[in-house]
Amino acid sequence: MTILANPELWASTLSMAVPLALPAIGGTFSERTGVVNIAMEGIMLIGAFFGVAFSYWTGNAWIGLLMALIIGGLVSAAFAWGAIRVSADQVVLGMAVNIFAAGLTAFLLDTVFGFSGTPTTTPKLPNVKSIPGIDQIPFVGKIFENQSILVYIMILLVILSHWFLFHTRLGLRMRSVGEHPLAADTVGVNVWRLRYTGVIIGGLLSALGGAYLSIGVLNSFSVNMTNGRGYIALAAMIFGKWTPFGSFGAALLFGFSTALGIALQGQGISSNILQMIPYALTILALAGLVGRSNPPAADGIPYEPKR
Amino acid sequence: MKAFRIILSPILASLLAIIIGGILVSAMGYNPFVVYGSLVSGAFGSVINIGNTITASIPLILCGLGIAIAFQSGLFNIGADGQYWVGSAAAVWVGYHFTTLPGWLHIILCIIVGMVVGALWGGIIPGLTKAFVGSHEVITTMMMSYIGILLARYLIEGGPMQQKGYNPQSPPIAQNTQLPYFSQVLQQSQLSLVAVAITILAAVATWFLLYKTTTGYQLRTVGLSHRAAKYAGIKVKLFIVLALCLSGLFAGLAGSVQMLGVDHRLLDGFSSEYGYTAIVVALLARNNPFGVLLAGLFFGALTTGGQNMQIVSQVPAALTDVLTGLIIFFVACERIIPQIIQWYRRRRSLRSGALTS
Amino acid sequence: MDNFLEVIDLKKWFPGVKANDGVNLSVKSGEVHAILGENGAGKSTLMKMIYGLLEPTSGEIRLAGEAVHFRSPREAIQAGIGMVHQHFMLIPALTVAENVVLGDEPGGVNYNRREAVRRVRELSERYGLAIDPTAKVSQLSVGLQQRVEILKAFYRKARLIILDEPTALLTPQETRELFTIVRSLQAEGTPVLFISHKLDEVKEISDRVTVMRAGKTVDTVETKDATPQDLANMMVGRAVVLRVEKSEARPGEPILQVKDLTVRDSAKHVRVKGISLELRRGEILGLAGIDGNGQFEFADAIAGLLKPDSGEIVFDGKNITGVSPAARTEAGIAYVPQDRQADGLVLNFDLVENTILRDFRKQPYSRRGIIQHGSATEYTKRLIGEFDVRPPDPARKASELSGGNQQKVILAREVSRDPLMLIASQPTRGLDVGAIEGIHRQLIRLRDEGKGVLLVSLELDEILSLSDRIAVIHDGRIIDIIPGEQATREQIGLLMTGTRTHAEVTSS
Amino acid sequence: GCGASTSGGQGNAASNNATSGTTGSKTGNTIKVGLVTDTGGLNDNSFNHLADVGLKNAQQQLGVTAGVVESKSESDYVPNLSHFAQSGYNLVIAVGFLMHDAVEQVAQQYPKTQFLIIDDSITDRPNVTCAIFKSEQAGYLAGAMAGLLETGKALPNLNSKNVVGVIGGQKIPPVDTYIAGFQQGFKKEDPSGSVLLKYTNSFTDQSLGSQYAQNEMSSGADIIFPVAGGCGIGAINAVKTANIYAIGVDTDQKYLAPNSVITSAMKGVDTSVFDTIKNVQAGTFKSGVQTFGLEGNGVGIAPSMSGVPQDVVDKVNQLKQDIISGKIQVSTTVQQ
Ligand SMILES: Nc1ncnc2c1ncn2[C@@H]1O[C@H](COP(=O)(O)OP(=O)(O)OP(=O)(O)O)[C@@H](O)[C@H]1O
Ligand SMILES: Nc1ncnc2c1ncn2[C@@H]1O[C@H](COP(=O)(O)OP(=O)(O)OP(=O)(O)O)[C@@H](O)[C@H]1O
Ligand SMILES: [Mg+2]
Ligand SMILES: [Mg+2]
Repeated sequence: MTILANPELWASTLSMAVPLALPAIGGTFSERTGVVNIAMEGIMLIGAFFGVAFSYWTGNAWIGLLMALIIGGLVSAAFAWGAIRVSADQVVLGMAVNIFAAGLTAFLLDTVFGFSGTPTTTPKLPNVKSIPGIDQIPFVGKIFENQSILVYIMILLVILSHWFLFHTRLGLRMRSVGEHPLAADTVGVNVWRLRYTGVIIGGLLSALGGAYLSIGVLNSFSVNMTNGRGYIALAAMIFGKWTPFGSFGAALLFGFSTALGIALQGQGISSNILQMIPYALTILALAGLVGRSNPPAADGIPYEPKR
Repeated sequence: MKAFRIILSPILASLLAIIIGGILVSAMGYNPFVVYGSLVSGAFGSVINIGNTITASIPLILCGLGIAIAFQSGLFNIGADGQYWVGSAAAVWVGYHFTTLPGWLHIILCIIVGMVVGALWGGIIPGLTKAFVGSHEVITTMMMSYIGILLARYLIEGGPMQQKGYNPQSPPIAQNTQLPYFSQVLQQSQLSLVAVAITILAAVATWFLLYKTTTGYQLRTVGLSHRAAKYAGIKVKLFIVLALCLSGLFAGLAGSVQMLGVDHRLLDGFSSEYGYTAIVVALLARNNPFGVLLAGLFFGALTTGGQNMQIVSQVPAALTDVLTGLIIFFVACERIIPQIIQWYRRRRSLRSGALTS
Repeated sequence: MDNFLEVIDLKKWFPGVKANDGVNLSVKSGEVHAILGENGAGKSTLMKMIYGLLEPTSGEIRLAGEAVHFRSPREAIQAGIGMVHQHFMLIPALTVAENVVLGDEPGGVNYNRREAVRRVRELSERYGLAIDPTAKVSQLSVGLQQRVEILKAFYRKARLIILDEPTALLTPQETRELFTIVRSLQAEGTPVLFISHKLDEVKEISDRVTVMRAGKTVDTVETKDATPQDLANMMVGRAVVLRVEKSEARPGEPILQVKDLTVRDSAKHVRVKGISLELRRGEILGLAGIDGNGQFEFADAIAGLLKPDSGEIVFDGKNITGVSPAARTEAGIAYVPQDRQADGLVLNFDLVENTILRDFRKQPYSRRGIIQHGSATEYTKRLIGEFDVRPPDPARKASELSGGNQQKVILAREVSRDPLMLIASQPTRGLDVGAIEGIHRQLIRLRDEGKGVLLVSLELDEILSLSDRIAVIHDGRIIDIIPGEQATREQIGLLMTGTRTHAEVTSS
Repeated sequence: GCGASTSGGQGNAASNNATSGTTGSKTGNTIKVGLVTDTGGLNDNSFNHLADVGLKNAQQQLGVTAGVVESKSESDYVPNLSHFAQSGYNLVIAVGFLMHDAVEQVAQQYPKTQFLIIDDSITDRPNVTCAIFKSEQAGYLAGAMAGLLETGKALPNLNSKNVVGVIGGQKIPPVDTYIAGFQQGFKKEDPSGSVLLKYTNSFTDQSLGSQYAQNEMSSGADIIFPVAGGCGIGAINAVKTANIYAIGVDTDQKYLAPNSVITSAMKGVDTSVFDTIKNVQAGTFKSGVQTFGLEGNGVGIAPSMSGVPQDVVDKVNQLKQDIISGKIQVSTTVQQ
């Protein structure tokens, strides 16, 4: 109970949810248009690396962030080309991107910056010390104290993504393309263009999630620093039933249970056992509360009408 | 055209990847011929290297077969890693107990226990929750995989399987449960013909199961349409559980064979990522069991060749990943080759058409 | 500029199939032009080329005198073409309104949901196709889905409307409404291409008819100059029997007894509300009703695909209420499900695998758990021959067959299983007259062999011409059961709306 | 850092522990040395990296030919070791105890090749030498310094809770020896203080390391000792942001946060590699276990941050002498 009363636990929950929620929502965009996206892990790494690299080179973390988005977007465009234009197997392509990105970022880190990585003087994105109003609320104020600005951007993006997918014309068309591309095509919707859009938005959000790790929380990169978050994000996306709010909720659950696992350590129980908590809790929540989650009907199926 | 698609275009696609990779590698200041030469010679350059390639491909093939069965049944088993490791742990545990058993019986027992534990790990929770609650198997198999790896790690980091002493590792399995190598050369590449036989047998068995038995027919029907399966009188839930069990069974088999044939004990490391690579193996093979053999060998060759590439041409390990990623990307995109050819033909015929008219 | 649409020597070749092989067609402004042809004759293929969904192999399409080369439906839509697709192009996860307005939604960046609903409601009222714009399409019966598909085509003002079998799932009343719309379009000068297998509909609505056979246009005639028999003969290329000949029924012992059956559908709505019914050996019992009144759930429950809430099903003297679908199949129940693509076939399986779908456990298709591919292929070839499945290739995937031929495969499988009873839901939906003739003959043959046949159909004519007795279902209840030969169209039609006639009609 | 002072004097440690004679190796400048990392890879910010540093130094200063391969999985160890042996490398270096079995096997197959294994002991092969580090001694000094600073409140921003935090990468000997020593040293100087101990089970996840640090800080820890490779870098980053203190590991990590890293517990993997290469080159390769401790600077702590009071430094130096002289024995067992 004292553990739960510690605001640090909740601050940690929020902070750890960011690099899961962003790629999970990114994946939601991609899969809502019908492209299975397992490349989140790789694109996060790309975002993380180029974010911090450009932050160092330009001395401005915001430019770093921008470059992370641009390069992450380019890589996801390549993925999209393979998945949409060539109708290649989307899972294989995604794994290819992951392997490629892991190699590329490690290679560049070692050759450009050396094994000790980017210098410690590299700028990071600012933290928001406190939000007037919120900082007055006793417990909650502590949670939001000194979080990265990307935490707030994420919250904004969750809402924006929901609005975009479910309340705009483009969102409606994107969803239709992921459900039944032929039907969408027969009413004049440009299936390929929307799929490109979905995948690239997905790439941007994944890259943003990666950049959060390297220039949001820290100001450095280490090889494989995403540590499987892209895959967890995939799970969070499914857990959240392919919706932004759902993905965010699942990311919070993961963040919370990871934080709980950390907090419970040091009392004689093996860390290996305690680190099972997030995974076990997810299965329990999935089986007990969430139940069936059905993907968009055309998810993963290339659209190639024989004309 | 069909034969062309199946054989030639992946080769051409790999070539394309190799050319692009070569340009990249030269841009980084390495000699692409040396780099690729070392990749190929590392994978196939000597009997030992070929042995290494096969050794590296065996766990990928076995996991890949399991994943292919799941895919054919309409399920995505993303957690073969965990199934592999719990299967490994179980096989090793049996391997250093029951030492009074005759060697061959002990080996069979290890393998069976490894398979059963893998099957239960992959099948019970993911299978039952999928069948009865509809929980998505990508999440449950992934979560169970993480739990399985943590469990295996716990077992040797202070848990009941840790060998007395300094290092976190299990005791070695009994001498006579180690799969025999038969020859010096094979030993150097840690390649047991028994493991090879098991792998080939597993591929044949998978093919037979999927395409020749009513069980396989039912699995595939469930994979293509739950409604039609129900109409056909197939117990859909049962076959969902069965498919995930079978999938885990093969991952457990992979772990057992690896432990008995190569590792001989549970070591701290757990970094193999067989699960993810095997997904690519299964999909590149279009979930065809014999295709899985080939794709597995392809990845085995990339692994051993990649290691050799580092040694011979001094390319950093990370660059081998870059090349591997490129090659997989283009092999996946092999369909672009006939498209390019077609486009070229059409352009040419258009041009000649324009000339004649 | 008399001909609004002209098709000149159009060809479309698929690998191994010449779906269109020299099609010529001209459609005048303001005319309703019907296309007739057997299943697989190439009608839909032709329409898809006009709509930009398929690109012709060769030949020309002219619209208002100008040659057009549509590379996508988007371009066809821009050129003013609207189409009702034979296989619905609906998105089940979206609402009716979303489906209708998709591609031309009201609103700016925002999707204006309220306006969309308003427009669709107005449209459905104007055309007399009542529908709830806020309902999810996945929850609609196929009949209602057909209305949505039609509304979609009329949502955008089109210069040419293509209707590919729009009436296959409509009630007679709805067909009336549709024809009213078609006439008003005609009055505005909009040409309509109309495809149907129902000759009386073609007679009623069209000005001219073009008949297709095996990918070629055979002839174009003025509708008023041709009798239905003429048209049928033209399309099949031989004389067709339009009326079903059948002998006197000799009903025997009951084969199926249903008592107080209550069934919910998969969305948990109660659809069957306490039905009791008896089917005898050697009779065809027709179950007539408007779509959505529980007839298909009733059939599913007998076949074991839906678990009844309460009630009892006795088959061949044994209580099978709790028995698995497999055991029911084993006991001799054959079933032609309503949704052939979702239930009846595995589209990605070849014809051999589809033929053994229900009997793969049995010899000679399998032995001790091993599939006997040889004898299965043998058997499939035989059925393909007997039921005239085209193309006659057992290795072809079911998805590559035309809808009519898919249906033939299912019927062939179910009828040839030598069942004690056949439940046939919509067995001739979308079939051409020749094929219908064949299937009706099979149903009568089964009956004459002493089997029980439960015919569930939305086609009143089919029910009337085949049934020995007719049960009318309304709102999950049997309103009445009347002998087949005494029944009239009007009487059944009235009963179907839930209006019980007076005591003069005695239930048997 | 430690890597710079490559000419460490382990001479006596090495000769003390030599159990068998030299095997016939070519002397001269032309020797070839192969390095096989464990699955952590060269950028583990820990011993793989340090071994590589030692090899690079030898390459420059001794002119040896060097080859490096990073192992992708456990199954790569044997092929990689064999590959160097087979291609006529004179010395093959295996980094990490995980390669124990692999070295045993390959060393037997290639008796003419010499092997060095880091962090493990293999005593029954005439062509294998092992480098074992008494990291617990370095950990002890670091812990003692932390304890002294806590009791004396000798640095700004130290709170009154007397809590320090340790973050382990994984429960394995190379990590736990540091931690065991740290706990003993801290308890010696601050018996009433407490040491938090958590494991991240990752050596790469910087952001996770940062979260662990946050968590320990929220429990009052104001000196954090991460023993977690790259993951620990994240912890130091968090410590820096919070304006409190950290102790580096393996190498002098002061460069990460000059105002926060009090000192670093170091391990001379680079030195041991360099010296072994030198021995092989000189034809004086010794098989058996070589132990590297405080004596001879096989392990040690880095010069402390400015601001640490001289008396603390002196006290720590005294403890160092006590350990070298055997007055203090440091255990390798972690207290949970
Ligand atoms: N077979 C294909 N697979 C994937 N992408 C395609 C394919 N064909 C075209 N595209 C891409 O899709 C996008 C749109 O193509 P298309 O030509 O259908 O639209 P368009 O001409 O831009 O029409 P409009 O402007 O009306 O939307 C282009 O970027 C094109 O490169
Ligand atoms: N995409 C396709 N690939 C291969 N063959 C096809 C394809 N589409 C249609 N066909 C074949 O072309 C022929 C014509 O099919 P089409 O759907 O045009 O027939 P139809 O006249 O509309 O029949 P129905 O009355 O059953 O709807 C059939 O033999 C069909 O199997
Ligand atoms: Mg048609
Ligand atoms: Mg058709």
